[in-house]
This record gives sequence, C-alpha cells and structure tokens, in this order.
Amino acid sequence: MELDSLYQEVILDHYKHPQHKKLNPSYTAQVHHVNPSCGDEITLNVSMKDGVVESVSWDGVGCSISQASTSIASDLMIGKTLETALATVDAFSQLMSSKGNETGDENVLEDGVALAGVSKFPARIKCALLGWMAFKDAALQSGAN
Amino acid sequence: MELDSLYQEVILDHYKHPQHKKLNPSYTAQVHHVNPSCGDEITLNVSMKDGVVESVSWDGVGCSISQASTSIASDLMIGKTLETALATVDAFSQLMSSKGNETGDENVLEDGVALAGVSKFPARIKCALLGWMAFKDAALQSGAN
Amino acid sequence: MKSMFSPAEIRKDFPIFAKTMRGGNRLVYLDSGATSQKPRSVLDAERNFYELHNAAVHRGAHLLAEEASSEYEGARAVLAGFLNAEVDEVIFTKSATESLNAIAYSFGNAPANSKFSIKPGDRIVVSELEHHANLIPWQQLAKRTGAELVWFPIDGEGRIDLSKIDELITERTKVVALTHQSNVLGTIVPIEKIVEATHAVGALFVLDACQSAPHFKIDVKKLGVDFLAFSGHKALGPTGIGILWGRLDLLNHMEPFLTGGSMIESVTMTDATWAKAPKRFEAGVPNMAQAVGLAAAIKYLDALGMDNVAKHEKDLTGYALNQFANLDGVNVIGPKNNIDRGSVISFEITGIHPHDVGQVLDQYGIAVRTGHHCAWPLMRKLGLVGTTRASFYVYNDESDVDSLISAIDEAKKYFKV
Amino acid sequence: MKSMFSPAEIRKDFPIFAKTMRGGNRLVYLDSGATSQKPRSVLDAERNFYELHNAAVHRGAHLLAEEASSEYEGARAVLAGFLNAEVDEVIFTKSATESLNAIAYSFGNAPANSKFSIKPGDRIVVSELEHHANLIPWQQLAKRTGAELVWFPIDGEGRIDLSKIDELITERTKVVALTHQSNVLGTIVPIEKIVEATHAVGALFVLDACQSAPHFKIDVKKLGVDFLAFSGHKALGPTGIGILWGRLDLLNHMEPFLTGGSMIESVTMTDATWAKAPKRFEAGVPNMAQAVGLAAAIKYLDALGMDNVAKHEKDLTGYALNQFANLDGVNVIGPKNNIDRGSVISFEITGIHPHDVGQVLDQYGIAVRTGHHCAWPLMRKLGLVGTTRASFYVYNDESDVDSLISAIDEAKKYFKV
Ligand SMILES: Cc1ncc(COP(=O)(O)O)c(C=O)c1O
Ligand SMILES: Cc1ncc(COP(=O)(O)O)c(C=O)c1O
Repeated sequence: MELDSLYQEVILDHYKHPQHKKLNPSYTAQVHHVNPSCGDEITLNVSMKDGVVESVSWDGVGCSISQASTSIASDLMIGKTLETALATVDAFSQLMSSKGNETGDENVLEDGVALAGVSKFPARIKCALLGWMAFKDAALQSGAN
Repeated sequence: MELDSLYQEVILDHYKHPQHKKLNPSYTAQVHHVNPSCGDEITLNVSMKDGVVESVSWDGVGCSISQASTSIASDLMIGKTLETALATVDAFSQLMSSKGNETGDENVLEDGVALAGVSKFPARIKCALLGWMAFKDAALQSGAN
Repeated sequence: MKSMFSPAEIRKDFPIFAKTMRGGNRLVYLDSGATSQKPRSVLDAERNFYELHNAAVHRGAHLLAEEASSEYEGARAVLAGFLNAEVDEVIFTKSATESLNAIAYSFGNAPANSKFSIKPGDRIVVSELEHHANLIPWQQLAKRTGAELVWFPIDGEGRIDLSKIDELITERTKVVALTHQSNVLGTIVPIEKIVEATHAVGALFVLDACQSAPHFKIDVKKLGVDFLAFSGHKALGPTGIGILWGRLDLLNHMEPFLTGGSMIESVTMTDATWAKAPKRFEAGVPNMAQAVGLAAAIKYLDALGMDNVAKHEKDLTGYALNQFANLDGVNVIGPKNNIDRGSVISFEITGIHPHDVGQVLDQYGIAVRTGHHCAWPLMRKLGLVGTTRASFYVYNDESDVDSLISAIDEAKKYFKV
Repeated sequence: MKSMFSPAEIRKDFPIFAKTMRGGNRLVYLDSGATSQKPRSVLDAERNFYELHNAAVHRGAHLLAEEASSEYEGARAVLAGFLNAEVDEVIFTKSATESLNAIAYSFGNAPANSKFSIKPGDRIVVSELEHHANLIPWQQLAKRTGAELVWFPIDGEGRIDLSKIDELITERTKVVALTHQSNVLGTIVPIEKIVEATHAVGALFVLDACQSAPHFKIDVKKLGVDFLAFSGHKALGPTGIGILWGRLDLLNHMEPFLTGGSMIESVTMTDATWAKAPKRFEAGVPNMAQAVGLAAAIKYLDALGMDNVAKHEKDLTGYALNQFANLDGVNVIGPKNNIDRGSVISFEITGIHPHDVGQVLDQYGIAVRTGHHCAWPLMRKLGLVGTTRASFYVYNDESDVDSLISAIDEAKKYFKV
C-alpha cells in the first residue's frame, strides 16, 4: 500500500518514542516554529560549544511525520559541527524536494532516510521539515552569538 | 435597418434643434443630473406656479437620444399640472421598460412616442430617461417648496 | 423523501465523481465545508458566457456589452431571489472573506459623524466560534479605531453561551458579527435573540452565512440581520465569487471599500462621489462569468429545493452521528445529535493526529479536512491541536458515511490504537 | 512577419468569433481595452481544474487538495516567468482594481514608524492620464492620511509633461503611481526617468500595467518599479483574476489588506501575525480556477511571443492611423503616429456624439467603447465629453480596421455630417 512508503516502521517508532522531547533548561538558542496551515507548533533548544552541537531538545505538538522527523533530526545533530549539521539539513531538504525520486544517503541522514517517501506527498513535506528548519534557525542563532 | 427604430426622424430633428435648451435665469428649482457610465450631464431649471409647470429650461451634453429626449420632455411638461406632469413621466418610464413591446400613447407622450424604439436597446434607456428624471426631481422639489 | 432526493443521481451531474482516487478508489468527497464540487450546469453557464456574451458590463453600447450586462444583472436577480432580498442589495465580491473585510473597512472609512463610525471605547462583538475571516478583520478594525473587541464564549458542547449577553451588547456596542453555523463543530447559532439585543442598542448585525446559505433556506427579511456574507464556491458555484448582502438604506450611506471604475457618480483629479448600491461596491470590471456561474449553481440548488437539501443533510448527519457513537476511541467534537447543527462533523481519534487520520482516509479515496480549520482560537479554547472534519452536501449519502466509518477502523488498525 | 502571425488563424481559437452579430454581421471586436476575448485553451483549463482537481488549496491532506495546490502554485510560477519575477512576488487578486487598492490600503494600514506610512504633508504623485482605478484609491489615501495628491499634467498630444518633475517628486513624496499606457489615448509613459527620480527621493513606484502587460513584454527587473498591477481579463484570461506584483523585500514588510484564513502565521482572539508573501496577501479560499485559466492565457501569449504580439499591434495601429488620417471630420485624440503608443485609438466625429457613433458601428457588428473610459478627469482636461475608442489585440487584422473605417463613413451619412 502507498501509505507504507510514508509511514515506515522507523517513523512510527520515533513517533511513539520521540527522542530528546523534553526541553533542556540550558541552551544557547531557543526558537519557536509553527506550521500555520495545520497548527503544528514546536519549541526547540540548541546548545553549541566551540562550534559543536552539544545538545538539542524540543517540545511540541504535531502529526507523526513532524514528531518523528524532529526526533530523528535532534538525535542526528548532536555532536556534529555547525558546518556538518547545516550540510545535513541541506541534504534532508533536498531529499524532501525529490518527488520520490531519491532514497537519501544513509551515511549522512541515518534514520532520516526513512522519511524519503514523504517527498511523494507534497502536503506532508512541511510536516517533515518543521523540526529541521527549527534546528537550522536555532543553530545559526547560536553560531552567531 | 434596426437602427431606424432607434433614430426616428423626430429624434434627429430634436437633436439638431433642441427645444428650451437655454437656462432660464429664474426658476423654482434647479437640478444637475449625470449619467456616470457615459458622462452625460444636464442642468435643468423648472418654474412652478400654483401647481402648474410654468417653464422648463436646460443645458447639458449628451448623445442624440438624451438631447432629443430632454428636448421632447421639456416641451411636453410646460403648462401641465404637477400631477399630470408626473403621470406623464411615469408613462414614459413604463414605455422605456417595455423591451420594444409597447408603442406608447401619443395623446399622453406626443413626440415622446418616437423614443419607443429605445426600449429595445438596454444601454440607451438611461440616455432617454436622463432629462425626464431630472425634470421629475426638479418638479418634486418645486412642489415641495 | 429518500426516493425524491437521490445523491447517486445528483453525483452524475458532477463530472469530478468520475475520477479515480488513490488506491483505485472512487471519490468520497467529505470536504464541502472547505469548498463544494460543481455541477456541469455551472461549468456550462460560465463557458456559455465566455463563448457568446463576453464583454465588459455597463461600459459599452455594443451588443455583447448589452448581453453581458443582462447576464450579469440577471445573476444578481437570481441571488436576490435566493436570499429574499432586493436586487440592489446584492453585491458581488470575490469571496466571503472580501465581503467581511468590505464591511469592516466601510466602518473604518466612515466619517466621524456617521452611523458607521467607530470610536475609541466603542465595542465590536464576535464569538469564540468564528472563522478567521470573521475575526481578524474585526481585530484589525478594533486596532485601527481604538475600539474594544469582545466575544461570546462557548460552552462544552460548542454552543454559544448567551448568559452574558447583556454585558457584551451594551450602549457602547456598534457591531455584532457572528457566524451562522460553525465551520468546525456544525453548531447553528440561534441568532434571533442576539439580533434583537443588537438592534435594541442601535448596533448593526453582520452574519457570516458561509456555512448556512449553501445548506438551508436563508431569508434576509425574516432573519432581520443588517449584513450577510457567503462564498459561491461553497454553494456549488465557481471560485472567485462571493456575496455581500446589506440593507439598502445602510449600503447607500456607507463609504465604499474598493474604489475605481464603475462605482462613481462623478470624478475630478482631487475628488469623487459614489454611485448607489450595488455599483458603489463593485469597482472595476467585475467577475462576470463567476456571477453567471453562481446563478446557475443557485438554480441547481433551487431545483433541488433548499428545504430538501436541509432535510437530506440533517438525516445524513443523524445517520453519521449514530455510526460515530458506536466507534471506540473516536470522539465527536461538538453537538452529538443532529439538533440545531449542520452537516459538519469534527472528530478526534485517540492516539492518531488528525493529519495522519486524513492521510489514511485519503488512501481510501476519502477527502476530509484536518487541522484548525481557520478557527485557531476555537481550537485553543477546546484544548485541541486540530480535528479531522467530515462535511456533507447534496451529493453525499449513507454509502459515503459507511466508507468513512470503515476507513476510520483501518486507520486505528494502521496506527495500532 | 505577416505569414507567421495570422489573426485569422488565431480567431479560430476563440469560440466567440463564430457568433453572428446585429444585422447578420460577423463580430469585429475592437474593445479589448475594456476586456479581451478568451481562447478555448483558457476555457478548457478552467473546466479541467473543476472536473479533475477542484479542492481548497493549502488546506487538506487529500489528493484533490494536493492537486489543486499544485495547479494553483503552478499558475503562479507561469505568471512569475511572464513578468521575470520571483515566484513569491506574484499575488493573485480579483482584478487590477483590487491590486491597486491593496497597495493603497497597505500604505494606509502601515504603523507610523514604517517605510510605508503616510503622514500629513507627505505627497502622492499620479498623472492626468490615470484610469479611475489608479486615481481614486490614491485620492482616498490622501484624504485618510492628510497627504497631498499632486499630478503630472499632459501636453496637447496626451503625453506626460515631465518639465515639472522636480517640483512634483520631492523629499516629501512617498509614492508615485502611474499608468504604463493610457487606456484612452494609447500613449506609453516613458517611466525610466520617473522611476529614477522616485527612487532618488526614497519613494516607491507603482505601475498600472493594465494596458501594457497584455500587449508587450514586461520585465519587472528591468523596469525597476516597486509594484505592478494588471487584470487577467484584459490578457486573454478569465474574469475575476488580477495580479499584484511587488518586490519581495517590500511585500514581507507590508501590512496585509484583506485578512482572514490562510494569510496568518498565528491567531488568538485578540491578535494575529502574518504569513510571508504571497500568502500574506491572499486571504481566504482563492480564485483557483481563474488563476489556472490565466496561466493558460499567458501560455497562449507566450506561444505567440510577446514581441510578435507587440509588433503585430504596432503595425496594425500604424495601418489604422493612416486610414484615419484620410477621413474628413474625424479627429484622432492622442498621438497621431504609432511611435511610443499602444493599439488604442480614441477618436471623435464632428457632429456625432460618441454614444451614437458606437450605436451605428454596433449595427455593423463592430464593438467599440464610448464615453469617458473611466478617465473622466482626462476627458475634462481635453475638453471632451467622451470619445469613441477602438482597441486592438492579437485576433484583429486589417480587415477589422477596414470594417471600422467604412462603418464610420456610414455613421457620417446616417447623421448627415
Ligand atoms: C489603465 C487601466 N487601469 C486600471 C483598469 C482597471 O482594471 P479592472 O477594471 O480590470 O480592475 C483598467 C481597465 O478597466 C485600465 O485600462
Ligand atoms: C464560517 C466561514 N466563514 C468564512 C469563510 C471564508 O470563506 P472564503 O475563504 O471563501 O472567503 C469560511 C470558509 O473558508 C467559513 O467556513
């Protein structure tokens, strides 16, 4: 069924057991992003030290795709340099705009490749990107500080 | 030709030689009416005495139909009681909305029946009514004074 | 009744139902609350206008201009009949959103001494049920004028709580703007008492009829409201057309909202005066083909009979609510029976986000809407992030409800809840 | 050229040319300045949208909503290409009139400290050539804000007189709003110098492209203007759709005009924040089918090639002006040759009122417009009560001009002048 390409097991797992979904009280930047068309909201904290992502934590409401995607993104970013982290976000954005024609590089995106199927469902791309864009925003703010 | 039902000889005569087209400096009411969609404008003076239309005079710019119709109307109204004059206006309005199905009562409308054909040309009805409506407005104002 | 009103027959008039949806399924369209589908007669009427009569209305002496004007004004007459209004009271806008903004801006543009002017300390009253289109324009008007925006709260069932009516509608109140039927919960607002209270303090009443005019008979004279707005696209009509109805004695004293061609009486470089309604509010070459298309939609509805339409939707809603009552872990938000409510059913499934519910239903050819439905404050008040909403219209029947119910079961299985 | 560009072939794409007019004549449509006719591909595109993809854009998780969104956003991309604009800079309105009002209201709604705010003593500059749609909104803005409205005068040929540019565009000037081509006289306004002067004082330039965008290539980057407006219905597109183009850095700092659904970022009972452009300016369910129809019209024009369209109209105007020059008692108002002018020809016949001229032409199947053409101040300036206006487009050719010229002769005979 077409649906299975959207809702991979990995995604449903992250949805039921989201990673880093508890705001860390200390952070170098905090952002709040919303998806106005569906009402999804997310608050995301990033701590950067010496150009490296020390921690990512978040809280928010949203569909399985946005929750799982944010969970995957946070897990992936921790420990990366700012540069690598931003490149990873770019790789993910590109996967999302691939209209189902790319599978994604598992070495770069790890669990993120499970979201490849989202790119076939235009209305859900925003859901998948919410956490990644919030991270990017927070990371850039941290970097700039 | 269909056009001939619109532009009767009588109309072209009134157009070339409009009656009472010179504003009488004394009046009991003066009105200014415009036809915003085509830019026709008319100023019309009425003098009423003892409930009778003593004089009607006017000036303005407009197409052959509006000029001729105003000429016809002014000539027709002079000497009539307010009541008869208003009834005549109503008879003319009714003729205009007849969609070409009425010829008009020559005893009541005199030269005005030449305008019967206008009722087949919806865009021109406003032209034909301009002077009559201005007269009605002015007559009612005079009557009220 | 059943035999007279046949959604299966009606669907044959709507070309889109021939389409094959995801998974090879037929289209089960349960999103008429967002926009309705269009019968062939509407598409034909628009096309016919373009192919035979297209010209700028009210602006030419030529035959096409005459015909276009008579088609366009004929459409206005059809709409006037539909609402039991005077012909000159019917204004064509592009949407209900424009209609509602037009009223708000007209208030904002009014000179200080007019009936419409809003001063600091004046009050504008709305409700917690409002769609953004009947909320934000009033928020903005309040901000621009210094007026105070207040609102009717709702109770647990999503019905308007009238207990504080005397505190809300006071001598300071200038406008009361309410939805006739909630686009989220389906609740029909009992406006009689509120209209009375509004007029008792000399204020004006604006009705957002987006979710009512397409679904049951509206008689503006009986309702006694001052202004009313709805969108053509939710009433079987084309996109790009809305209705603004207002009482003629008010319209002719209001400041226009959009200015430009065809709405003037006279113009100089520095000044302009206005034509009477409806022209006063229809600046520019209007959406002529859409007006003609909407008139065809209204004729289609009139042929079905608005009372039959209402009865059909009430029965179908009753049927659906009964089915919903039997579902475990599924919660209808809003009135649980079909009394004083329209054919919009919002629900949540425990453990599945509305967006995911919608996605699974889509796999079965079922089109519903998910999210906050442009009524975000209402969602916040209900403590929800969103709902899944099924909304019915003339082409829906029990088979559609059955498809919905069984797909909800599949969604629960899929997400293991 | 002639062989490549065949109006006779083009007419076959336009169903309305099959119609029989008064007196059994074929349609000689010379009123495209008011509204253009529509090719079959535009009508098909609209119908196709309704029959296969109709749903509310940006609002549903279902297949139809996805398809409708992609059709609608695809249309935006086509328009962006047409104007050489960024996709997010293209806003769908209902008409040029709405677009121009939207800009004026956005200025009016701007907070006091913003780039857009207009204060008493500030200046708004227009010209004597303007259509009411690019005059009255600015008059009203001036009245609401206490700003001063000033204007470029015109010379005897109907060209803008630039000699006072430094007195008009000063440090106090906030907006300069000009037509690109007069809808009455056909004069093309040389905007380069005026745009430069506008930007030199930090003001913003608004271009009314109603009579230019449909007729020659517009490149917003090259023009260097800040805002631009035109109507779809004059560019082979459907009624009920207009374009507002603005520079993205400006749009995202402007206050929206219409508020409601889909244009928000977040909403509470008392407050709202705005989405970015283009959504910020597209409140409510948009005119989706009309956007798709307009995109089809633009594709039709692109296939002809805008440079070919311009060349064709220039040649035809030249041909017509030559014919007019040979007519006794007929006076062309505006430029007498085809240099820096578009394909709109206004004329008067001594002794016959324009309305009567139009009526006689109608009898020969010729559709022209008569009156003040929504440019009443221009008429007053020219000392005219109105003109008769013939305007050409892609489907017109020399045979249409010939019909016009011989019908003018008939009119003179009929009225014995
Ligand atoms: C120069 C010009 N500006 C503005 C407009 C207004 O366009 P619309 O009536 O389509 O809004 C027109 C046409 O009517 C025009 O010719
Ligand atoms: C209750 C209500 N009001 C207003 C609107 C706005 O209508 P539109 O978007 O057609 O302008 C809608 C629909 O979206 C609605 O349901």
